[in-house]
Amino acid sequence: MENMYLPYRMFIEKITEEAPLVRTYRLKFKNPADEEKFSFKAGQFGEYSIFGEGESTFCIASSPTRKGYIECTFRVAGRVTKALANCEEGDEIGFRGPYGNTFPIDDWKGKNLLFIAGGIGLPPLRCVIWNCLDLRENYRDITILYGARSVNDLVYKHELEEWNNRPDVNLFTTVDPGGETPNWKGKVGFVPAILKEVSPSSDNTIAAVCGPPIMIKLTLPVLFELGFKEENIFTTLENRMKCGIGKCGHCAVGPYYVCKDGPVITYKELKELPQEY
Amino acid sequence: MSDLINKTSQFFSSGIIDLFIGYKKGRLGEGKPAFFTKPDQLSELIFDENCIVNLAVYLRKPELKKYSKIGILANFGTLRALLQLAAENQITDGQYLILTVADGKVLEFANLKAIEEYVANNLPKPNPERLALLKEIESKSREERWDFWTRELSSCIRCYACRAACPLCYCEQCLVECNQPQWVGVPPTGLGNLEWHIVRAMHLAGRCISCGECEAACPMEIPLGLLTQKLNMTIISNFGQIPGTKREPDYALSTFKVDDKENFIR
Amino acid sequence: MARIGVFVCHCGENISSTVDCAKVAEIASNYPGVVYSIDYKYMCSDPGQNLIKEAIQKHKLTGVVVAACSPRMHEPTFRKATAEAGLNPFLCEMANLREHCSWVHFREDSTTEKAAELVRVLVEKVKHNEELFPIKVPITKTALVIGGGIGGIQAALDIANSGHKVIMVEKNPSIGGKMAQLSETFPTLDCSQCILTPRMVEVAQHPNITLYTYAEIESVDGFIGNFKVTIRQKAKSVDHKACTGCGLCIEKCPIKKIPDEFNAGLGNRAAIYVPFPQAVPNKPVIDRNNCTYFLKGKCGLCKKVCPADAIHYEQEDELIKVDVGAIVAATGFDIKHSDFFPEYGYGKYADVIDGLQFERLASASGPTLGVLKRPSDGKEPESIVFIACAGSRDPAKGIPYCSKICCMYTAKHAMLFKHKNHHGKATVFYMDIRAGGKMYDEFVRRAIEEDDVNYIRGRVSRIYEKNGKLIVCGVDTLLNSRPVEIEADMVVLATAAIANSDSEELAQKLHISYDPYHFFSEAHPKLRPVETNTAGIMLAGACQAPKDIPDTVSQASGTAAKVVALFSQDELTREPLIAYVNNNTCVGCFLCQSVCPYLAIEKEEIRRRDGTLVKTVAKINPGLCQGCGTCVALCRSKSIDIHGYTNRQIYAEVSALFNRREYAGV
Amino acid sequence: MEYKLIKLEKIQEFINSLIATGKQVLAPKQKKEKVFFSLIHSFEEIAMDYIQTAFSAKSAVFPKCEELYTFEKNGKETILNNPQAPENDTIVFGMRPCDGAAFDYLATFFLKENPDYHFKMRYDNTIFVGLTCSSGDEFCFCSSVGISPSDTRGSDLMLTKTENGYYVEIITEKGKKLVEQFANFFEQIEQIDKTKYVANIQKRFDSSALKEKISGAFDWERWEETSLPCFGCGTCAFSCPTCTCFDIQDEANLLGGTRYRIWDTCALGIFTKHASGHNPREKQSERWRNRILHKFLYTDEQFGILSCVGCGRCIRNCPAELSIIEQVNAITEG
Repeated sequence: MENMYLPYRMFIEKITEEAPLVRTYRLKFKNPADEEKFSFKAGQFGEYSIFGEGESTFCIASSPTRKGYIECTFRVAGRVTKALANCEEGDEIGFRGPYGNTFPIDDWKGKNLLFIAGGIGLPPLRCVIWNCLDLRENYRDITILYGARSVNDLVYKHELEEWNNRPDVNLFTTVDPGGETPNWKGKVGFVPAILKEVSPSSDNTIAAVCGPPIMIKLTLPVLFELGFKEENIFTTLENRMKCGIGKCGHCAVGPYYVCKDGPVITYKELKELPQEY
Repeated sequence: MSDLINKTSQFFSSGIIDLFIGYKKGRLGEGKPAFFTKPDQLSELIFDENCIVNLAVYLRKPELKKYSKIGILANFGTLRALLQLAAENQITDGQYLILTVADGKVLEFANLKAIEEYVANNLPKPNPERLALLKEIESKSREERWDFWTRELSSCIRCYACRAACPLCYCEQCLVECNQPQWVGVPPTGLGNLEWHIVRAMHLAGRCISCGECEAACPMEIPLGLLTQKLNMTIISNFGQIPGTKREPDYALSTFKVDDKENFIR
Repeated sequence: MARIGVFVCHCGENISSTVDCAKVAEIASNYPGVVYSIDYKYMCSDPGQNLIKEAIQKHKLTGVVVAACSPRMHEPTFRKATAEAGLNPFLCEMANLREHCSWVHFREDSTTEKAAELVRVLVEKVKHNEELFPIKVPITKTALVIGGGIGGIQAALDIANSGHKVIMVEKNPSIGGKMAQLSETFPTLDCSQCILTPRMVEVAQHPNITLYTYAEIESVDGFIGNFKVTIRQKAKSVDHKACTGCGLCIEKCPIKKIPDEFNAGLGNRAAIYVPFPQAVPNKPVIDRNNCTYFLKGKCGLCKKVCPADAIHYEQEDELIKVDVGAIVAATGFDIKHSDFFPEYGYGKYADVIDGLQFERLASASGPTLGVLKRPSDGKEPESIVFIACAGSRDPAKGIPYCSKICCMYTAKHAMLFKHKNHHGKATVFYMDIRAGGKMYDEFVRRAIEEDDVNYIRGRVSRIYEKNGKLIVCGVDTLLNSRPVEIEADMVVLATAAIANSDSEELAQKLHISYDPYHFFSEAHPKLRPVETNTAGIMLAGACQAPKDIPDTVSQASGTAAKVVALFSQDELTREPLIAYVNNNTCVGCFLCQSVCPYLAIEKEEIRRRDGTLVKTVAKINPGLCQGCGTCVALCRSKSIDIHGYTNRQIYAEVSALFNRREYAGV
Repeated sequence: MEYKLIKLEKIQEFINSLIATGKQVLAPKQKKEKVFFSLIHSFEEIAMDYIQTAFSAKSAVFPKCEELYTFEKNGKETILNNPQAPENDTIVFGMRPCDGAAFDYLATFFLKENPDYHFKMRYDNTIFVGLTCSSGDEFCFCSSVGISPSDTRGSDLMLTKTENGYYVEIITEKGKKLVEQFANFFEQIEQIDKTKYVANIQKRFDSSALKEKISGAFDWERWEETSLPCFGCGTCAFSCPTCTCFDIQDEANLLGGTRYRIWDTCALGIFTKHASGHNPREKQSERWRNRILHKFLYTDEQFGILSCVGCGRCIRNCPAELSIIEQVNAITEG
């Protein structure tokens, strides 16, 4: 039997500065045997360790189709993320996972996909976006709507450009009023307003929404207006977590553990839960 | 008792208060905290020397914000806690309707100044049993004392019930929850437990109103009130400042007086 | 991502003679987070600084540790270099290898090891440093000068002449101070009042100076550039606007036997009085403690005779609030009086007087109009004994310091006596003659050689009276300690100069520090001699230490220059190393408020958008906070921290010290 | 099932032999006013007559502070080490049947899904010796949650005090092995009817009415009112035999350290507080509700078991004398 709290030892291969206090780390396994047995699916997350400081939970932001590494994107907030930000390329950190459920992308085959993200909510969707883009033939229209407070706060700037240049992706980027720069070519306005403006079809379409609570709260009515069904709207939950495997109790919402029954959840399921997330 | 119930129900009926925090009969006949929102519940209201829980601890509950005015039945410890809370800007004069019962009579305090006077006239002598216990510990050698406390504190489970029960532990972020840096180790092991209890006692030195709730709340039967009491007695004997007797700040550990002589600064 | 650069300075040989600097640099290169490490002979030199700048840019450093001398010496240098390379200057820290290591140890391996540890600690700290930006504070361009003696007058005039407003507060009814009481001044023997009074008049007439006499400082709040001062204008009982200064009231006042302060008690004055004929303002005040009207409720003669109806008994003390940007303390000094000396008769011999009394006897404006008459019987003395160091340099009397002016004024006094009475006998008992100063020693020599003053090196043990003469017993230490006894008609004690009796109280109001003798302390005895530790409060004259007129005037001008330099800017730039409050966790207990020695903690209300009050929290006034950290230590919820010395930084330093590891061989 | 008898005079020898063979014996021991499960060194320390211990013996398998692993830093490398397994068997002696049921729940919780290495390591090494309740008090309510005061659930051996000594039921293989190892203290005996030795624990609430009401109880409007006396000390959870929540914390210096899991409780405000400051359970009443629903609803939905075993500790220990019995009755009454 294994000690499931023991992390994999990983090293930071590459650091990308995404936005103020937001970084992406590309992590590789130190031990090839670990890499061998490791696999994950879109939507899952992990616990990242700085030994002596603690663990922090974030999603795996890279696609399972890209082998040999995982990526995580985090914003510096607490003790662990601060310590994480103090690492440099080549440094070792701990990683355990993957944990949680996944986006049912197999069920999405033959459907249109609409991804809506705000600010630091893009990383959890980036994983599934790349996963679907790498299996592009399985899906019909792919639309991405991404908004941030300002141009500087947009994450994955180079990838946004790449998506923008792809003929098989409809990308809409937007920044909050006042957050634009003189040469900003995207939209200006809050995500729900832009969604209304873009007005994608809900027909045979799955929507995945991730972002700050207030954005989600205001985006949902627009989606319903567009005709989206509750069971076709996916989001990921973020509760305080410690163990990641349904034991420590921190993330429990009623009988539901975000870490093992989530984090991916449809709006229909979300409505059934006690309002404690 | 009927006097108390009558008076309190008048406060309700005249709309002066919409919540009254008092006591009702507990399992062994002692008073347990009770919250009354309607006059007809007041038949259960009691007050006697066995009503020892310090009700001031409840005043920080966010659930109470919705009540427009709260009445509180204060035992002596609660009165002192209220004064100390006022001195530390946590409550204001007139914010609560404060009652106590003395010699069978219901006293309503017009303001904090009245409480100050009442407290000054009724300050009890320290409990001789406790003093004897303290003396016994003090008479031990350093090593024995160390052994005594490490043994006692090793059973601490860091539930922080002592903190939760203390009417003066109202910080939104307790030092133990401050993790940048992590001042006090969280795991309930030797050093961390020691650190926590020293910090707790230090933070109450010169502030502790000696209600004993911390020790009463400890599920592990640790005599942790002795630490607080000892430090507090040191403050009182050195600076003559008795916590919970003044409605203005009078805190030995922070006091800088203009007429302090500065001849120690070279 | 920590990318720290370590720069180890040899400081010539100051560090490298005991520390192996190259080795320290090598060890440091192995510390986690250090990406560049180098040693150099003079890091503060131009090429040294360039090393730092280039490394910052080339290695994209996020933090710099310069292991060199004291930060007091070169922190600004290296922070400037850091800033020039594009890195926030507060990401540069100094490890003080020179004072903390090389100067205090011998050359051994452990010395190098300690140096490496000092560097490691700073590396751990700098990992937690954050970018900081200087604080700007507006400046009120008005100066407050406390004290209207020559020091205050000089400072006020210099500041006022530079175009800035000055408020002068003098506690006596007239400005002029001690200098106005002097007869002649050393070493030129020119008339004190002749050179002083024009300046007093200039102060009174200067458009930029507002003068409050008979006034005291009630309270001082605020901080550099923004002080709020309350002045207590004591009731003069005379409306100075209406008063013409005719003097009729003084003439008619029935109470005339009040010992006159200006004449050091040797003359008398009335209860309504002008301290001296040249006083500024030259208008009377009523001394309520001695006035019959105020004591017994009747008399009122002055009011009856005043042609201008300027006497107002009902006048009350007035509190005047002023805003000032800088404060000059020029409150002067006092002297010990002869009753302090048991060996000299506790003041019971009328003819044993102090130096200031002698000045008044010798002064043309004094009670004897310049004729030296002894107080007891008015006889002109034939023999005077002067005793220097009366109290000064005498630890047994609690005054171990030298009063500085006595050697010179004693020589002057002896000389003045000899000039008035050529046949008189002048004897000076002295311990040492301290006549350092331009033309000072020449002056003393002149007293000895030309004016035949008898200087005896030795102390006077006792004075007693015999047949109307004072017998002065002492020893002459230059003649094998032979006892000497001298018959004198008068004895003048050069009593010690001491701080004013109310100087401690004033220092506390100003929040400035003072020495054990209650003289105000300067910020640094050599490098910041006119400033105090409280920014914006400066010193002039003998309130800092006993001083003569030239020193006082030069210090006053120096202080004025500091004030004017401060006023030359519209905003003040301060180092941001001050406390700050975390609003989220502060519970507003305000126990920090009582602990703050600089009164820098204020209340701030946190409100929701709809205006409802969430809570009241502590707020640090950035102008007042000096970054002392007392509040940080006191705050239970750790809601206060100090920029540049955060808990996290200090904790990192300390835990680095507790977790040593041999990096040498790594 | 096999049945044995251990004579009164033999029980002492039995316990002392357990200790002598190096087993860690956790048994009820008096400390001031209360009885705690403590590591004992001889039989005399055991308080055989007690109604309930202040804390359950769950720390035998789920300690208040437990090493998850240790780490050492060596330059840029980190070496991770599993914790040491306990060398000797632990015997939990004299626990009440409610606690036995609680261990049963704990085993389900920790081992059914994502089996917990650390729990298993201790659980496999622990032998549970239960003791039938011959008396109860007004806070005991095991019968209300479907547990009897002589329930053998979760025990390896079950003792019942009779006139002749302790009647021993051998429930599991583990129990059987222990008896075999110390066979000379035990006598063979036929099954007896325990009824007359078993306390009568009254029903304190109507469990079927509760089941009916509890699923919709989240929106019950009296949570706030009924929980007002709670000041959030968490003693109920810490002393609860089935509360399993924990926090993970490091204790380390620059050279290495330990990652611990330590007891935590949903009664504390910071339990659910996000780094952003958002707290899904901001008020004590919400935290109180979560605890009650967890005990009577959530684990039922999750595992089909109530996680309240009716031991009554939360009521006895509560400084404000809040009663889970009164709470449940309030819910069922509506």
